[in-house]
Amino acid sequence: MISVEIWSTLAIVAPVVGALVSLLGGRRSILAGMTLGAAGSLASAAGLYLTVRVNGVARHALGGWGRPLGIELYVDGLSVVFVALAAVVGTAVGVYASIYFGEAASSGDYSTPGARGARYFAPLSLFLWAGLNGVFLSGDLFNLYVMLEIVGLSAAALVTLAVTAKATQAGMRYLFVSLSGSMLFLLGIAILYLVHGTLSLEQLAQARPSGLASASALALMTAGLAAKTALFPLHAWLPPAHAAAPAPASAILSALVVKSAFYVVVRLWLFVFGLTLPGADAQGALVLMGTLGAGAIVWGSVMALRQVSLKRLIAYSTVAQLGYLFVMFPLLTQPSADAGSGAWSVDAWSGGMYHALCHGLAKAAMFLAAGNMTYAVADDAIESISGVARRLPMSLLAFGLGGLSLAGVPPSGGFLAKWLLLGAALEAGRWIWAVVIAVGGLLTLAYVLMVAREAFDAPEDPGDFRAVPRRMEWAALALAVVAVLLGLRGVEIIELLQIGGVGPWR
Amino acid sequence: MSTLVWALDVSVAVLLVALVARAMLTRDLLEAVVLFIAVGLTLSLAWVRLGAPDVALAEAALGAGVTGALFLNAFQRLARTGPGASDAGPDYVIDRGSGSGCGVLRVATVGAAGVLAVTLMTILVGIPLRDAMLAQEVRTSLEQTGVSNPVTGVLLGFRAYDTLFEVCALVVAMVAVWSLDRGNRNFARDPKELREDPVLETLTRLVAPVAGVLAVYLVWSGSSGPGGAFQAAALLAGVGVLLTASGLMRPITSGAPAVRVLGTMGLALFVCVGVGLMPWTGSFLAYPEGWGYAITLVLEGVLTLSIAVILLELFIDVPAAPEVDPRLATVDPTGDPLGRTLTLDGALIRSPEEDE
Amino acid sequence: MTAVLSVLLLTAGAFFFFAGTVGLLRFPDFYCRLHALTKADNLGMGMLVAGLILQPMAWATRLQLVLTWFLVLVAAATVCHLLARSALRQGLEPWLGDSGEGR
Amino acid sequence: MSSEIAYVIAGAAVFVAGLVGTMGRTHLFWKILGVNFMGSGIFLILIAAAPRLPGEGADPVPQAMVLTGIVVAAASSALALGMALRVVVRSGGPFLSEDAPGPPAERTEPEVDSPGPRT
Repeated sequence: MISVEIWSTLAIVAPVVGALVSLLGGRRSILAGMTLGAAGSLASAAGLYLTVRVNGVARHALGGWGRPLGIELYVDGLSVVFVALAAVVGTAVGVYASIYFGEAASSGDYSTPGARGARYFAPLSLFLWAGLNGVFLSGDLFNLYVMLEIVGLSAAALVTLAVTAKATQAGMRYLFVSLSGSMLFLLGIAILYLVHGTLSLEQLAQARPSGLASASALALMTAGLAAKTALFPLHAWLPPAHAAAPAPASAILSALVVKSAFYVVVRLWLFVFGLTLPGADAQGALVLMGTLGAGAIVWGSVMALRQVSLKRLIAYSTVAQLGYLFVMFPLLTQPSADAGSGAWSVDAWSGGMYHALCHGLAKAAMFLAAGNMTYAVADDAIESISGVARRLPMSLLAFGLGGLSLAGVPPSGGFLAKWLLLGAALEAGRWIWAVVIAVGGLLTLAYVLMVAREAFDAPEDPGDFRAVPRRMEWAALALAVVAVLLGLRGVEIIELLQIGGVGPWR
Repeated sequence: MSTLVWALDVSVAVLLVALVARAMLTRDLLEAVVLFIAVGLTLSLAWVRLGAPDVALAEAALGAGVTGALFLNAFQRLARTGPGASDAGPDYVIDRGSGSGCGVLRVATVGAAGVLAVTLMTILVGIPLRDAMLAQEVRTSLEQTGVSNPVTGVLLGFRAYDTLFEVCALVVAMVAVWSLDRGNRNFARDPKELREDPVLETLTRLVAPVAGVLAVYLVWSGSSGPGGAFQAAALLAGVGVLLTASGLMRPITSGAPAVRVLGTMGLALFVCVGVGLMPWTGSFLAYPEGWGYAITLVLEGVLTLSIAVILLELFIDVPAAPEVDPRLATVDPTGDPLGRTLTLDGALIRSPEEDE
Repeated sequence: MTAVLSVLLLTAGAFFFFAGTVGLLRFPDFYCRLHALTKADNLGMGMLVAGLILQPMAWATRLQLVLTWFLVLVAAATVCHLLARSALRQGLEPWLGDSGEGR
Repeated sequence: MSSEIAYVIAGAAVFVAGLVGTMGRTHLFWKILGVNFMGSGIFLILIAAAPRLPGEGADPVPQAMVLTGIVVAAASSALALGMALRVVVRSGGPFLSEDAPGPPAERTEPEVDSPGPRT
């Protein structure tokens, strides 16, 4: 019987080894490295899923030391969901990138500005992947910091792979946000260590941190992570960075990287600090997060509607959709008759996390599809994509399916997520959150249709299309289809999300 | 006596704050960079006073030394880049920006910073003193790691996983810098001119062997006393910088297979050891009973070499930004992966970079 | 006896460091300041090391102290030379008494 | 007031100074310096404030954390400096476009060719 030790090690090690292999140089080693990383991640996601389904929460004491002395990997349903998301998105993007950069790689001339992407996309994205899996599996505060740094460094480098001045500026800004966010996070870690004398998440959770010092540590960490995850109003860095990056990099950034910081927020708020537990009395903080999330939904959607550039529109859509993840927080506790303590809302929890999952898949699909369209027409303006409906039906389908899933059109995965959130809001009689959720969905539909309408227009000058390789279209479509299909097979994932140490199961 | 020591500590602390404040407020970049190095050295004094000699070594060698050298090198590149660099003197190295006409804003910023600082201090000073539980645990279990320096024990034993990814972060930074475009890599001066510098050359010939021995000693003694792979690597990288600057060694190139192999070797070996022993130990990065010391020593040796190469590589490649690359003006604004000039309808379309 | 000598040397070393620092702050031009910094401080350093060696300690530690002094000496001399030459090449005129120009 | 508290207070001040520098200065190099100082402040706090065993040096766990932090900071500074120099080369100044000082200067992009028709 292969144990959790093997699978969790595989999730961390496979991308690192893949990155090292891909650094050897040459197209074959890049392909081999990507394959290794993707295969390892997919296998480990499946293995961890089975382990957690059968045995529940699993731990891997690295080096055999165990907490508090050593570092532990901690695997519950939530970790598995995110590792699986990273595996699926990473694999699809890897396939896409091998074609996208493929021409440059096969020409063997790495000296052209853009061809650097051909050589360095694979190692950087694989290191990023390792960092992401490390974040999702980590059970140790300081280890989270190290992993987030790896994610931040490689993500910023991915943005600057598009060598334009715009991209360099955006990457630089992103690096600063990432580094200063990390510093705030690290200060929070320092304070928590000084107060509680341990770095293990589980031990901290048992200590039930409270009091001024711990609260300020949480505030500092949340501020740093909010900057990293581009929570409104700290989102200004995201649209330029995600719009200027090469298309496969944009997909990874929007789908996975911002989620990693969000994941840490969830771990801290719900798991370590247990802010939704009876008696935590943190409704104010939860509502504040929800309010920022609501602001993100409205502001991001309105800004998306006003964009003239396709990739910027999608980037603003990311800002908006991240808002839903934070709107989840106030809905997690249902107000009950006896004031102070609230009951845990399974619907809100499942809905929020399900949304993270679906958004990851759908947004990656949309960015890849947008990459195909801009590649075909050699322009990023929305008005220039007219006619892609005829030329690139598969890409447009991928974009549309992804967009509809985000908008929450049944039977997509996004629909299920929004339905659960809406249900939680209505059940608790908090109609204002319900309105925000519904309005956000309508706005999403509006900007997706705006792009689709342009795509169906007849092109002014037919014949100006570059041929888009088939596999690039298939990669986008595959992700979009998975995003929709998630709406049909929600039960397993929602059950999986209940396994673990968050909320009342602690 | 204890009052004197106390006065020393307080003056070091005050000096630190003064240096940092000055570095953040000055408009002269060279001054700020030199102050950064001074802060690093003062910090290592503070580390010694706080009973953390390992950190002091690392701070002096890495924080002040290598990072400082990196800043200086980048500064020099910047100074030679500005529009006025050739005739009217330095341009980008004096920050004239952001000041004029917003005095109210500046006062508000300083006030807010003061409030923030005082709040932070109050919170930190208010933390009640607890038992040193984890330090106690480290002391109890240190024997099992095979080393007797508790810091090395934590770094390569208990928390080896963090150290693995710390090395990984260095490799990521190196690869990321590779992925930036590079132009002229002769960072300092003309190689011909370099050879005519007998003083620097003599210094290098004198210091390099001593530093090499010292690096080996640091790795060796790291298991029982202060020292270890990172400090030794910073020292070796310093030797590399000297060798390169004095013209005794050609700048290493990122394309060279040797650099790639050496730079990634440490990480690769770390992963291999971690995974390779799993069949016997059952968990990642666990070492079999009694093998801790040997494995740690070998690992530290290879890591030292690897990290030294990475640091030297960063030192040389970071400032190697090319002069404006004319090809950049022809890059497709939509992020064409090839960065080539586009051909649509047989017509060349060259889109100069636009700003928003 | 050695204790007294040690203290005397240490005091003298501290004095030279102090003098070097005063020179750094008060001397009129770059070259003079460089001179104060490297020459006076090197002498001070030597005296400090000599004074410390006379204190009771292991021979290995004494050796380390001498080695440190030697390295600092060589490095300071080289750096002084490099800085002065670089300044001269950039056209920085030395100060030549009160009537001289070039400050 | 013991020595450790002096260092803790200095650490807090250094952190805030670095934060203000990172946020307030527009020049990229000062921003990078600021991030480094933020880190140094945290390291001081961590080692100075952690309780220690009688008769021993600082708590080894924070020492190891700080060592890791110093290395990570060096790596991030290297990447940040490299990127900053590319920003200088590509967009004419060590500033991010929104906070470039003064009125936007005339851009002197080398025009390789006259801009072609855009679709």
